[in-house]
This record gives sequence, structure tokens and C-alpha cells, in this order.
Amino acid sequence: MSRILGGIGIAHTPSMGYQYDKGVREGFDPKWQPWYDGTRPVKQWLREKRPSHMVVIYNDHMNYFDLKAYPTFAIGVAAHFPQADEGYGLRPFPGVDGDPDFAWPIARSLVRDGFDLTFCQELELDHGVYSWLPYLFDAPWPLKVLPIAVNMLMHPVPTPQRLHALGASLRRALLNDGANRDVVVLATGGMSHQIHGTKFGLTNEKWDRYFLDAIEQRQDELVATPVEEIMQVAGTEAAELAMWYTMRAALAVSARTHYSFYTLPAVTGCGVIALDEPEPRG
Amino acid sequence: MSRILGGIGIAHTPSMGYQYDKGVREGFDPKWQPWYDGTRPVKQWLREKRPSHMVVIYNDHMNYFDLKAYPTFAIGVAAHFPQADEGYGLRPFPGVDGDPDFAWPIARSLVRDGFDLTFCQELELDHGVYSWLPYLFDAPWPLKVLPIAVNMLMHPVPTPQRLHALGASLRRALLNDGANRDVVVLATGGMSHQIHGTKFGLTNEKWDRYFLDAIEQRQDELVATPVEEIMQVAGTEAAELAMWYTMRAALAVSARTHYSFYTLPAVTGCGVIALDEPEPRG
Amino acid sequence: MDLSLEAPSVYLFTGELCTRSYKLNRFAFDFKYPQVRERFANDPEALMTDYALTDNEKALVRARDWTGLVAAGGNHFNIIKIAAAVGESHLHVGAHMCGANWDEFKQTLPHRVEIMPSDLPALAKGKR
Amino acid sequence: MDLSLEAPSVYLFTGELCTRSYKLNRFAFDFKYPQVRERFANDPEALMTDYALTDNEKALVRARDWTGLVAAGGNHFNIIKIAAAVGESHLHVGAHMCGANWDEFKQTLPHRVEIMPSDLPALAKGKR
Ligand SMILES: [Fe+3]
Ligand SMILES: [Fe+3]
Repeated sequence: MSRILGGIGIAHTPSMGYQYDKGVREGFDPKWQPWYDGTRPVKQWLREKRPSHMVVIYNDHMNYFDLKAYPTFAIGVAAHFPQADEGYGLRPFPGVDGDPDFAWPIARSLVRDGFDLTFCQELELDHGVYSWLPYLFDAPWPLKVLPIAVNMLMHPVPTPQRLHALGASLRRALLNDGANRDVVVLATGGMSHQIHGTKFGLTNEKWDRYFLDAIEQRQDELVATPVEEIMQVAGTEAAELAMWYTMRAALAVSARTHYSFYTLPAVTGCGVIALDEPEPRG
Repeated sequence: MSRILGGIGIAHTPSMGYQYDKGVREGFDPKWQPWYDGTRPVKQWLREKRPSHMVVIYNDHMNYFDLKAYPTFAIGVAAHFPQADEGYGLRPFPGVDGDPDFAWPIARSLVRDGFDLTFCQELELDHGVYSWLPYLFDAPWPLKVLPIAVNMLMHPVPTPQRLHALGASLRRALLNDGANRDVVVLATGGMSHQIHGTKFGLTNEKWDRYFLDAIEQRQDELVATPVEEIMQVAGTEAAELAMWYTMRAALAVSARTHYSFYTLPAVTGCGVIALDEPEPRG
Repeated sequence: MDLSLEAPSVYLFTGELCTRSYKLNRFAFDFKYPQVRERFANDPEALMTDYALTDNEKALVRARDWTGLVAAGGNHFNIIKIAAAVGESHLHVGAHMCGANWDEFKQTLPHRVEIMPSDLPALAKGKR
Repeated sequence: MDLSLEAPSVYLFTGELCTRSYKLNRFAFDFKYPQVRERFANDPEALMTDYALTDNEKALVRARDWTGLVAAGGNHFNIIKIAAAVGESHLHVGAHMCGANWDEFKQTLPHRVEIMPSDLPALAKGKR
């Protein structure tokens, strides 16, 4: 069995990536300096955990998957995942390595549990991954990634219950994969934000801080909250937060927050949480 | 709610289509005449039932979906589905019409039930549909089709239990779609056959006839049979029979066989069954 | 406090909408490819005709009417690709959606609210 | 009675195999397009190099070694597309898989068996 070391929940937004590149070049914008500083402890935590693999639950934003065939759950089984060009050229980072020998036993286990995956032999990663990636790791990326892309753009999107069940099944898969990896599970979805319609620019720090707190021990309360209500109070795009449930359900119920941080630099709440998985009993 | 009129299970194979075209042109091959004759009562049954819509559970054979992103369950939501060119040119039949207003409420219901669909705005249908279609209907096709394509080619394929659950969920969706359609559910998957390896050409009429009989009232027995055992006794490609479970589970338990027929013209068992859904109680 | 999940507050991108506006979305999505952006720069009419846009969709593109394009079923992640190709960011698109002047609008961001799901019943009642 | 689900009786096309042989499968799949078949007819070497086939895969294609191509991870629905392009049907491919002469082989089809899943335990025991 592989070891689950812990989990991370983190926001993403294109500007997060843009500000990183600008920040390392010419110093961080005062609005974004807190986010850079606030992610340092997570980077340090990861350096200490030394995961060999990371499962990433994320969503694409019309940058790779087109509407011709739009998957609810897509799993990347390739050995390499290039960065997606969102139309502004590639940022100065290499692609991410995958590990088919890690991916396939997990995919098999998920299918056995009744998850109807789309298997991707090719996959390019957009800002859903690249916006936070350089905040947490230095290139060349020191671990292999298993991306699971979730439909968050075209309704019906999967239910909170389904995303939670995916995490529980992922946990079963990792703990029974017959391998010996050190795994971190990361989920990323924008916190409060709405970037279209007359409610453009809506943010809700109160909701975001509640969410960061509740995900540790009151996930049931969150999962039971209808996505429509989250969209009403925190903006339609905050529906992406439901992906965090997958990460949380992949950890033990007794997992505890090691660190969390929140700031609101622009039009999207930016939060991060790192949870420690308890040591397995000898 | 829509009305479920009944269900059909039917084999498919490229030669079935080839022999149809040759048969109507120059008379049927003696080996294939029984299949043509044996499908007449199903055609007649459909003419009497007059369905407005047909849900088709089938699998593609590397003719439309490529391996770049291979879906477990793909649902066609377009208004039209062209015939796929398998490399020998198109057969002399028009494409099939879909009905997005029928498809989307069903897709929403399936997702709500936890099915992780890939939504296809474009989809071309291969011999999985076109090989039997002209045996059952005259062009222009007199009904709208909702195709659901299942991964049967790349293991892991969905479990028999999952395919059964899909049928049960499909039933819920149809009976609660707020519409007023007359629906037939059809599943198609090759019966005994193996078309690769040193067991090429294996057929098992005994298994096929058992399956045609058991699907009516002993589906549980079939669903409990491991796919590996079906592959051992009836050839690897007979695993496609598991798709028939979706059709059967979409009907009432009390649905009964109206007609069934079996013949073995070449290297694939060719069977068909038509089940009557009981009249809903007034 | 606007709790609506309907237009113009929100343009929920549903499957139904996507099927109806598939050609528009295909067109906008393909702006991720430099060749398509280049073709648009050189001959927008030919490109729009190639993608089989309707007359209404073509008029909305010509008018840079981002709100109209999203209202016509364009997914906003797709529509902002067209905007980017003519030099407008997603914040410009946001100002357009709010019917606001960009220079004034950007000073007002973000629009902070402080409600929680538990507040919704009372708020919904207050509105009636 | 051969109950094996392993090569050479059966070449189960697993995800792992697909990932390892993805380029070969992409190559073979694309034979569904007339332009690719035409390019293959005119300059097979250039086409195989474009699709980044390995030396071994190229040699198998040159030798029309259908069994070898499936053993190398080609899905048989893909490999029969190459066969079709050079005038061989899936029945020819089947004969090749059985190491049989086509004219004799076709007389033997189908290969009828009569076992049921309930017979498997006894058969497996009998083999030991
Ligand atoms: Fe996002
Ligand atoms: Fe088939």
C-alpha cells in the first residue's frame, strides 16, 4: 500500500499565475505579497513531507477539453502533461510528469468502485494547476502528478456527494495499490468569485474563511450545502470548491489542519489549507 | 413522464451490415437469410409500438472515439449523429436524428444519480448501431435516438453491476422527465465471439441461448457472472453482452419476452430479444 | 443583495444552452490557436462564416458585445478568448457585463458581501 | 479447451498496454482517414516516422505481422485498419493469429464450444 501523507486545498485563478511571474521578476505587487508569503509554510511542509506522487483534483477552463466531448471525470494516465497555452503563450515552466504505473491501478480501482472515468492518454494542464504550482514547488517539479479533471463548467456538474465519494474511493485505491508511494492529495478550486454577469466581482471573505475552517472536521455540513446556495453567497464560480471534498474524503476523518491561510488580493478569494494525515497505527 | 414501451437486446457485427447491403441488392446469403427473416417480427413489433424515441446503449470499435480521451460512458446530446466511416466508405443510409430536449433532462438525472457522463456535442455511429439498424427500421429512420456509448475496448471496462445500475437510473430518468415520449430502450453487444488471438473464431451457441433466455427473469444470475468467465466460455468480445443489462434494468422486473431469435451465420452469435413493458396501472 | 441565479445576474452555462450555441462556442474556443486568431485579424467575416455562426452571432462579435455573446449561450471562458484577441481582458468583459465604465469599474472591485447560506431564507423572505 | 485469457490465446487490451503503445495505436487508428491511407501507400516510412513508431513497430508493419503488432500492444480494431489498407480482412488477420493458412482456416470457422461458466471449475481442475 502507498502512504497518504496529507492533503492540500488551494484556490486557483489566472492572475495568481500572472502575479507570480511578475513577482519573481520585479517584486510582488503589495496586494499579492501576502499570498506569496502565506504559501511559504505550505511549500516548507511539502519539502518536509517529501511526497513522491501527488493526486490533483482540478478543473479545466475551456483551455484543453473542448465541448465536443466534455467529461465529468477525466483521469490523466500519460507519462507527461504539458502546460496548456491559454492564448497568451506558455509561462516559463516545464510540463509535469505523470506515472502510468501509479495511475492505472488507481484508475482500475475507481472503475471497480463505479466511477465512470474518461481515460486521457494526452492532457494539457491550464491555470487550474499552473497558477498555484510554482508557489508550492520549484521546477523541475520534484514529484509525479496524477491529474483528475472535473467538469465544473457545464451543468449538470457532479454533485457534492459524488465528489465526496470519489475521494473515499481514491483513498481505498491508494491504500490498496500494492505499491509503495508517498502521496499527497491536492484539490484546487476557486474560492468566492464570480467573473461574469452583473454580479461580476462578487467575493465573500466570511464564507471563504468559514469553508477553510469547516473542511477540517465539519465536511458533512459543507457537503450538505446545496451548490446553488454556495453560488448565491459566494458567486457562481465558487461552485468549484466542491472539488475540495474529494481531497478531504481521501484523508482519514481524524486528519487535522497543519496550516491554513487566506487573503483576498483581487476578485477571487485566495485560500490554502494543508492537512496532516495521522500516522498509521503500527 | 415518458412511457417505456419495451426493450430490445440485439447483437452487432460488421458482417451483419455488409450482408444486409449485399442481401437487398442481390438476395441474402443462405447463411444470413435466417437472420434477416428472424428480425422481421421485431421490425413488426416496433411498427406496432410506434416509439418516438429510442435510447441505444452500444459500444464504439475504434471508429469514432480515439484513445486520446476514452470515455467509460458517453452520451450523445446532439440533434444529429452521422454514420462513422470505418474506412470502407459510408453505407447508403442517412445519419440518425437526436433530440437534445429529450437528452438533457435524462443526462441531468443520470448525473444527479452519480453517473459520470461524457457529454458529446458531436458523435458518429459505427457498426455498433448501423449493422442492425436497417434490419429494424426503414430509412428515413422514424424515431429520434439517444446514444450512450460504453467503453468495452480498454480494460478496466465498467462492471456488470455498474451497467445494471445505469439501466435502473435510466428508468428513473425516463419515468420522471416531465415529457411525454414513447420510448424503447435498446442495448446492443456482440454475443459469443472472439476476433483476435489463437482463439479467433470461438463461438458458443449454448451460452448465447442461455443468455437470451436468462435475461428475461434471471438477470441477477447473469450480472453475478464475472465478465472473465463470460470471456472464457464465449470469447473475449462477448464481454459486450454486459451492456444488455442496462436495457433490462431500464424495464420493469415484470417485463416479459415478446419474441426472441438466434442464429449463428458466421463467427459471431446473432441473437435478438424484444421485451414488452407491462402497461402502467391506471 | 442580488441572490438571483438567472440572467443578467448569472448566465448559468447549462448543457442545453451548450447544445444550442455549440457552433458559437466552438468558434470562440478555437481562439486558443494562434492560427485562428490570425485568421480573425485578417478576415473576421470569412472565419465566422467558416464556423457557421448565425447572423445574430456575427453581429454580436462585430459589436464586441461580450454580454450579448454570453447571453446568446457563449461560455464566458470561451468568449473572453475573443475579447483577449482584440486586446480586452476578462475585467473589461466584466465591466461590459455590468454596463460600467472600465476605469471607474475597476476601482470598485472586489464587491464584498458577507452572507452565509443560513442567511438565505431570511433574505429571500425580506425580498418578497 | 483453451480457457486462457493470456497471450497468445487472448490479447487483453488494458489501459497499461494502451499507454505503452499509444503511438502505435494512434498511427493505426488514423488509417480511418483516407489521407493517411494514401500517405501510407505512397511513403510508408515517412508516415511511420511522423507517428514516432519504434524500430520494432516499423519492422512489424513492414512485415504485415498482424499478430506481432497486436502482441506489441496494438488494439486489434486498430491493427485491422492497417490490414484493410493493404487488402487483408479481419479474417486474414485471424488466420495470421492462429498461424494458419487462410484458405484452410476459413473452412474451419466458426470454432464451436459448448461450455458454460458452471463448467469452469471442473475444467480448470481437469487441466491440473
Ligand atoms: Fe477555476
Ligand atoms: Fe462489438
